[in-house]
Amino acid sequence: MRFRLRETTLQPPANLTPSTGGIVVRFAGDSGDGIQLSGMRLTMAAALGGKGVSTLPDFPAEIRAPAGTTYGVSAFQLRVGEGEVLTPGDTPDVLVAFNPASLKTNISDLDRNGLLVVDSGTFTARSLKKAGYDDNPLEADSLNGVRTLTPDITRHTIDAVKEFDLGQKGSLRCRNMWAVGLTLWLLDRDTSEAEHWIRNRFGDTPVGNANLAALKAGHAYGETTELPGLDLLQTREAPHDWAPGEYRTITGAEALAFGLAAAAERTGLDIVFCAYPITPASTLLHQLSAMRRRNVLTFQAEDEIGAACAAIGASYGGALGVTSSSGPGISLKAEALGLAVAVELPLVVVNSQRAGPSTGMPTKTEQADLLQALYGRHGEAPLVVLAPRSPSDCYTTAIEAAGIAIRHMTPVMILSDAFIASTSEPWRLPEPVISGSEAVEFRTDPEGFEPFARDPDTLARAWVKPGTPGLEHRIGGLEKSAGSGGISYDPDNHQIMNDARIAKVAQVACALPPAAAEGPEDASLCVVTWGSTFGVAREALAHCRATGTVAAHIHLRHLHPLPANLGDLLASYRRILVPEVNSGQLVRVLRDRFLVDAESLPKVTGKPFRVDELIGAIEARAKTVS
Amino acid sequence: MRFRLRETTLQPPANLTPSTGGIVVRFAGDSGDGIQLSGMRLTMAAALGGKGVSTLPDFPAEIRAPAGTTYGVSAFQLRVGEGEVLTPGDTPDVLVAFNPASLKTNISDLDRNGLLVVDSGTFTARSLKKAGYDDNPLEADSLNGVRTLTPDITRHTIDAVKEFDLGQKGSLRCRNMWAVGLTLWLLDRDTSEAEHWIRNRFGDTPVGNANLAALKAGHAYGETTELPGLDLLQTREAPHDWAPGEYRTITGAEALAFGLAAAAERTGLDIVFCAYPITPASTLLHQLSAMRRRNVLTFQAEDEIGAACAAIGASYGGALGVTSSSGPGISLKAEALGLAVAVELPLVVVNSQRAGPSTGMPTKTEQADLLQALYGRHGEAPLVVLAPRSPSDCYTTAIEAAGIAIRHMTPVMILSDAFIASTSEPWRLPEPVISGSEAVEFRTDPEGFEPFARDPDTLARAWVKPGTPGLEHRIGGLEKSAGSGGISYDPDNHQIMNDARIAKVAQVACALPPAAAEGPEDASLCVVTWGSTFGVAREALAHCRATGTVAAHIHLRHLHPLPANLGDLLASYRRILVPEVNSGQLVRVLRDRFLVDAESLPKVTGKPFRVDELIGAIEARAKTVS
Amino acid sequence: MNAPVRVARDYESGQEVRWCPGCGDYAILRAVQKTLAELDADPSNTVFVSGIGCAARLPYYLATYGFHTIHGRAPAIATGLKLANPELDVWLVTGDGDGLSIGAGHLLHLLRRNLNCQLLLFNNEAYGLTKGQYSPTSRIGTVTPSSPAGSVGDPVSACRFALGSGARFVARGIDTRIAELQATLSAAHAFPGTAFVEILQNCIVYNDGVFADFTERSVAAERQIHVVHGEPLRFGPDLNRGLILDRDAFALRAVSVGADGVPEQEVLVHDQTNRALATLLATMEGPDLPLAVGVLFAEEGPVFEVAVRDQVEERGHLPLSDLLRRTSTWKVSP
Amino acid sequence: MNAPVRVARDYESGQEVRWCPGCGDYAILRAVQKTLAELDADPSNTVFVSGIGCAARLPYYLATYGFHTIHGRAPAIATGLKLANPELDVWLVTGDGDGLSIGAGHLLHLLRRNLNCQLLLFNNEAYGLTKGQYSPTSRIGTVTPSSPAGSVGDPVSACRFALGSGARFVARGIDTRIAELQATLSAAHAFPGTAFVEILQNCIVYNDGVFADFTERSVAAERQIHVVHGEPLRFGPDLNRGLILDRDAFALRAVSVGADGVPEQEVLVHDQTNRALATLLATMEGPDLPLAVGVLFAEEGPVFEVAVRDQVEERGHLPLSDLLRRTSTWKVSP
Ligand SMILES: Cc1ncc(C[n+]2csc(CCOP(=O)(O)OP(=O)(O)O)c2C)c(N)n1
Ligand SMILES: Cc1ncc(C[n+]2csc(CCOP(=O)(O)OP(=O)(O)O)c2C)c(N)n1
Ligand code: SF4
Ligand code: SF4
Ligand SMILES: [Mg+2]
Ligand SMILES: [Mg+2]
Repeated sequence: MRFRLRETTLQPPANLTPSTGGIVVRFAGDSGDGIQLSGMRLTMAAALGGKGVSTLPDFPAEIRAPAGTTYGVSAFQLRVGEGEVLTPGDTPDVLVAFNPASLKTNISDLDRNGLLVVDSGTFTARSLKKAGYDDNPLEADSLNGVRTLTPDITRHTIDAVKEFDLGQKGSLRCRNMWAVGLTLWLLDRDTSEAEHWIRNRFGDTPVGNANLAALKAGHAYGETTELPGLDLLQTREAPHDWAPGEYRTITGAEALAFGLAAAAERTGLDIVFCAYPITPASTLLHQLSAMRRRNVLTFQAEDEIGAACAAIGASYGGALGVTSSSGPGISLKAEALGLAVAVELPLVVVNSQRAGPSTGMPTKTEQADLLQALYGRHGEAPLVVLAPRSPSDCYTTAIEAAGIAIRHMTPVMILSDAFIASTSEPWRLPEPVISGSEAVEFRTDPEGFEPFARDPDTLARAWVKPGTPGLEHRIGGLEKSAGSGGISYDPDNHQIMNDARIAKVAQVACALPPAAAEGPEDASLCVVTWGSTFGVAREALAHCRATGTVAAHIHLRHLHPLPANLGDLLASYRRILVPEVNSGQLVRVLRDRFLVDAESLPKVTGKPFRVDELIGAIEARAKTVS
Repeated sequence: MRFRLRETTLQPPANLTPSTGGIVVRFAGDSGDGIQLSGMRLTMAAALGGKGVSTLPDFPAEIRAPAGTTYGVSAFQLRVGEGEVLTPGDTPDVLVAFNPASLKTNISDLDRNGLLVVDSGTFTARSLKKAGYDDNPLEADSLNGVRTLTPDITRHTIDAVKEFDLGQKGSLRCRNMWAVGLTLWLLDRDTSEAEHWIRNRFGDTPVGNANLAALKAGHAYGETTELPGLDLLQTREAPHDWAPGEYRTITGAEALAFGLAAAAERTGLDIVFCAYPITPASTLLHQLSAMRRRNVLTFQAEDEIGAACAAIGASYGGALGVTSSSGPGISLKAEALGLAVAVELPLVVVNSQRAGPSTGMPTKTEQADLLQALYGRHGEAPLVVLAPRSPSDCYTTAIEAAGIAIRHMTPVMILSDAFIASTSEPWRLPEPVISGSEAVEFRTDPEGFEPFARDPDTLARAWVKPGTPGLEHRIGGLEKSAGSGGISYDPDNHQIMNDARIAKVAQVACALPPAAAEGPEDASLCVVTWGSTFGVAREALAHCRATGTVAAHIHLRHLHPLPANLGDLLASYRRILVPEVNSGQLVRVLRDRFLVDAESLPKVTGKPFRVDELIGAIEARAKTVS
Repeated sequence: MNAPVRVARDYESGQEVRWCPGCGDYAILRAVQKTLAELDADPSNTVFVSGIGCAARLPYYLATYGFHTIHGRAPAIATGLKLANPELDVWLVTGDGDGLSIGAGHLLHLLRRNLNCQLLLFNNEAYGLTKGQYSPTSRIGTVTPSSPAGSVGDPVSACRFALGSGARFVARGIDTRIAELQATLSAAHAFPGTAFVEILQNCIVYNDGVFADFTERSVAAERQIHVVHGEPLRFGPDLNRGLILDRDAFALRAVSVGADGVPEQEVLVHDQTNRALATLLATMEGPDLPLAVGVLFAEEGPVFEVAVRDQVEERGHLPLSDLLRRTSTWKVSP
Repeated sequence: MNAPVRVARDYESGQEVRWCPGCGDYAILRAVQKTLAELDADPSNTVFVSGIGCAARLPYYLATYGFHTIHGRAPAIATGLKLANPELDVWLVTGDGDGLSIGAGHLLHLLRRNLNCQLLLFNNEAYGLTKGQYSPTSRIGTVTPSSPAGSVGDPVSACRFALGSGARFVARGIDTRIAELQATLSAAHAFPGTAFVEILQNCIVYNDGVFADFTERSVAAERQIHVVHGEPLRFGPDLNRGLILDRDAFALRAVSVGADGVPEQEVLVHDQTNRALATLLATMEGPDLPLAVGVLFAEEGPVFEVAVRDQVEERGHLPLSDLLRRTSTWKVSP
């Protein structure tokens, strides 16, 4: 009679072929230089060519900093490789710097054997000063012998687009396409995707034609100056066999939006998405607002408390309420989430974690809200906590969260983060969603109705839409009598209801797939991760295995409740390492629940782990174990 | 140069002589019957007579329920014994029921060998019906042979006060004093304290004289009807030698108020106490408001967020900001507490825990906010958490919390609860507070000033009052550069500041007394408690020892950071039992930190543990250990 | 119109009413039940949403759907509810603490958005449920457990706040004037948008008689003016007094009308569409001016949930599979 | 009076200003610095408290004490600060999102309490810092990333809200009229109580030109009226227009004055102590009526922190040891 979700279709693929090689390119320049756009063109060109790719956009904290300042530098990094590219790469192999400020802020990241491309045309005295350079680094010997190309991109671009009469400013806007052209040459890719995109975006206009001209000129520059292709730099990897299907690239925020839309479609419910703007969560609000779907309403509330409450009101009304925020906004929702727990209504809470505490570093990433998700409400107020592992996994996670919320009449928190929300990867389009395939049945039968009677399987109470004749009843945040739901101060009843709320959430574990370890059977070291640390761990482990270091990997998607077999699984390892972008949170949970001496590998810099950091940590421990 | 607190003077006494016997009396009647007042008279009479005493008031949830209804019943329980009476008792030995409704709601609690006293004059058909009785329980055989006295208190009182012409209503108001008189007889106490109090309160007025007359008549009733004194019921206990000094009775809320006032006096700081009314925390607001002290301002804010923020503003201004709430109000403060952590200002947060989740049962007790106190903020936002163990201990806890907050420039949360706030016990008045004895020195020297430079001992930054010339600076919730405090998005700096915030709070442990176990050296079972569960555990263990069960007791006052030696101490026990009025929270922390297989004994009924529940649990485990 | 098929009793939930004996809330509950009967409201389509406080217990006593939420947040919850189902007939119940202290921000936004609902704010100038502390509407100097030396700070005028917040329907009622209150509640119900109704309510335990100055039967006629759109603003036992505009002081003045006073036609006529007049009426205070009761302001405007739904309906609704393809895709063949 | 010893530069913190080039915030910062210089404000006794938003970055750029707090809560933090130290000269900086969305509840209570401080609300009708979503002051139909089909719901009128909340000083300034803004800020500073100043501020990135209708140089004279207490409400290039009271409609009307219009003496004279007039002025909107700028309302009243401190000083201050003995005590002798 109640909604059933076919879990199995929703798990992310178990097997991956992580790329451990590939090439990392970073574009960096002023916010106005079209850096993000250029990055996307390179990404698409790579993806269309059958490569794996992972991206990392990096916006300045300021909205629009004055041109040429170091704090106004915008960057976009991508890694292209064979197979599943799980991380955007530790250090760029190629850095394309559009001006002195971007050189200054990015040069230290460049791989020692990397290639630096700078637009020498921008290295004027004035812009050098703005960037804080005393001497021109291209002249001074300050680049430490890094391989450097210094085309005057400014000049070349102006020449290339002269005929389209765009004026100085308009011409300079095409610089990024010149650089894209050159980079495509370096990457041994052709310009067809970029051409296609320019045509689509600008049509046959002077701006469009100028961009095309710049693109081709950049590519031609590589060809005519006989620059060597960068495949020389790549570790040789076998070409990857992609599963057949149709692909696109996707960010975490996009995938969450699609997942919520898919949940609406499948369940036949309207989604009422309630949020208050905040970085980095706002992107999801924007994505859903832009979708213009009849069954996904977005509501910008007056604050995060209002947003959480409106979502609860929507769920009470028979829609699926979803609320989304980051950092301070999530803290503000604590009281409202307690109400959702107490009245047992479905609710999805998306937390796009950012670096804290307090306002912290709004544009930077962190995984430091896990313990808050588990324990951050007064009283015993359990809820379900899930975390997606990659941008594309956000799609399935959103659908799964909606399903659990509805099936168990409980709030479900999704722990995404700033990194996963903005990084992108290729995504095989999912099977078409069948409208109403998981349609929810509301209770309508007055016979024997009790608002807090429980379904024996799910321990959930029935969902009743106000408007249903004969089922009029009252609910609230005061303790309720088991069954009837009337206000009760009875001591035994409080124990019963408290236990029931805990059991109901624990019950979710029954339908979960068992936790599984990836890696050699005989490993005595196991790396346990959650959320966005998945990719970097999987890639690091692939490296380790290639070099003979034995270690297994357990990645947890379900953080509360945990998979039922997890304790047994962990018990089979001598040493457990838990890398987290926080000061050690999951590790506390594992130690508490399973009394295993799991070790924390914390990192709190506002950045994801680097692959080499993890490799180092794993190798050090693998040695001592074996 | 900085504020130092002599910790050692602030610890509660290590040695106790828990009374395991004594007699438990409960008065129960309508809210208008003067039940709480009567209870206090009995308490004072016992205390003045050198007895130990512990009380438990129990108000109805409704403000003023219609007379005679079961949900309008008010009760007051006290236990009188020799030595330190740590709990108000599991079951009343004497129940004084003022009307049918109070009989109905309380009779099941009465000890099988107990004595029931009812005012038979109130057992009219109408009031029986209101209470939901079909038959008169005094006539029907429904009291199961409980020893019962049925004086017509109504009639006796009216007779006794006739001469004062108070009218029917006024005369009936003296019923409680008649009952007090009778009970004093039963307890073998004289009426002098009560007489004194009546004189003080009403002077030589008709009302005063009538109350005196009723009191004496009740006492005389016992004497003339030759009722046996109840010392017969008592377990014989040796009379207790109280430490010399002056004593009074005190509730937890009162003691917190005095402790905060004492902290203001000692430090020379103004306290700005900011709260929004909520049950049961409001009592503290009322106490402090009523004190009318020049250095303790109270501010009723527009909500709990406003209260927390005003307290932060006050601390920023150079006063000590204190904020206080319960349940939903504490959840609302999460974001503001994160700001206090980030800007590193002193702050005291008093959480008078109540039964949750959500609105829950506002008048009932619970210890279920511990994990929230530890982890309930986004990002890594550590703060100090203390819990008082008894009403009188609230005094020292408040002083200690203020000291730590100031010394380490950190928020400190005090976890009190509904039980501790309202129960009372005798209290030896503390040594007089010496004004300014722990005076705080603010930074005034501009030389080398950096807002986020740290004291090497405490790791605290300097406290600067706005208004100080030459120290103008800006602070905020964004991440700050170590030292200078300027906004910083630098990854390494974030790690440094994050680690520093964690280390600063951890550093508090250095000044803490080591955790100590009470009880036999050879015990292999250890009971670990925190907060208000102290008394019941200590008493249960005294019982156990008396009957040959061996177990030790560790009580934790410092919940974050934990005492440095706790891990070693715990390691010396084979079995650890952690009774908590929640579903298991401290137990999670112990398991996580020390990897000990501590077992939870949870209770979530809105009531404290009973001594017999703990005895049973301890005995069961002691058997299996040894 | 047919005679109503339901009577007030049909709206009783049967749950025992647990306010203090003599509390003004009883009368208001009765007025609500009678109004529902008069409207023949369908209980299954009616939802009462409340915050926390004595007032906020009201939903438990009504045989409709009810949601007793958290302190101050009923407006936000009701907004989500109406977005999910605009067809529901939603009433909000709040108090002076719930609505004007912790919940004032949400109230502002409810009012400016103009969600279609009725909001009843029980104003007893006290926090009843938490035992009598002063509230944002308490007058300066109110002595309570949290203000033993008297409260400090100007009180909020509920109706002025609502008007300043852009409310499109603002009315006032009194717990002792049930017939008028019912009429006001009916008008509120008929209004398409947020109908804000302040109800002066006596808290017999903590603030008894705080409104006695103008609710006592002996003075009621002189000290209250019941305003009606299009009617002259007259009051007094024989309607012998009226309000005029003091043009120089830009303020209202109470005068005697007729023989020994100003001529009848000088008395202002109530225009409920004039926010400026409504603001002057809302802020009249004794002893010289009567308390204004009834519908002070009503001006229709776009209704929030209708506007939101209209936007959504206008949207194209691409199949999800098309939506996924609004960016470049590529194919890998088997 | 001596000539000021400090100049605007002395109030620059030296921290690099990080607003977008061309943002209206720069002009306001300049006006604040100049005002401080004019007042010869002691930097060490001056505190700027702000919430979160582009506007709220202002304290970083001033060489005074500064506290950049959390979103919407600056009023509450400032209240605690003034209770701790009433001598400080406290300025609050907020935005239309910070002050009127998440922080509206605190703002209401700050205003009604009348804490002695100046509150500057930078109104750019947008959430700047979070990349341009509509705010509570955005006009209906504003297209932003969160309202691609246009925003829904009446905007809040900042000054009307303040007046409805009981503010005792309400003024308006514009980022393009720095001289007038400085005068307004000085008046705000002189006012004992909460001085609320709305400043219309152009967000060049997300809402460029939203105020152009009345700030563009070509129309400014016709479309703005700068009100001065006791002066006739006249405006226009040659002050050839004025405001009169339309007594029947109970509303303000803009008319031509002099030869071809109404006689001079019919023009209303600004009375900043009249809340009703201030409310009408605050809500004037184009095209028929000019935008009112300057001090719309100012009426002194009890100051919160002073009243609180007075109560405390009046109190007896028992030695703590006596306080502990205000109940029965007993002695145990050795
Ligand atoms: C978040 C939160 N803060 C505080 C409370 C405690 N509380 C309950 S009701 C109330 C005030 C009620 O006042 P009002 O709204 O005027 O209602 P009344 O009881 O007077 O009808 C308060 C402060 C709460 N339940 N939740
Ligand atoms: C609790 C919380 N919610 C949301 C945010 C994100 N946020 C930062 S500034 C802002 C709005 C700013 O708008 P406004 O106050 O108008 O300032 P402006 O940037 O336009 O000057 C928001 C929503 C936050 N920092 N904290
Ligand atoms: S406390 Fe006051 S408002 Fe609450 S029920 Fe009692 S009389 Fe009514
Ligand atoms: S986003 Fe707008 S308000 Fe913010 S700094 Fe830029 S122009 Fe100014
Ligand atoms: Mg009230
Ligand atoms: Mg803004």
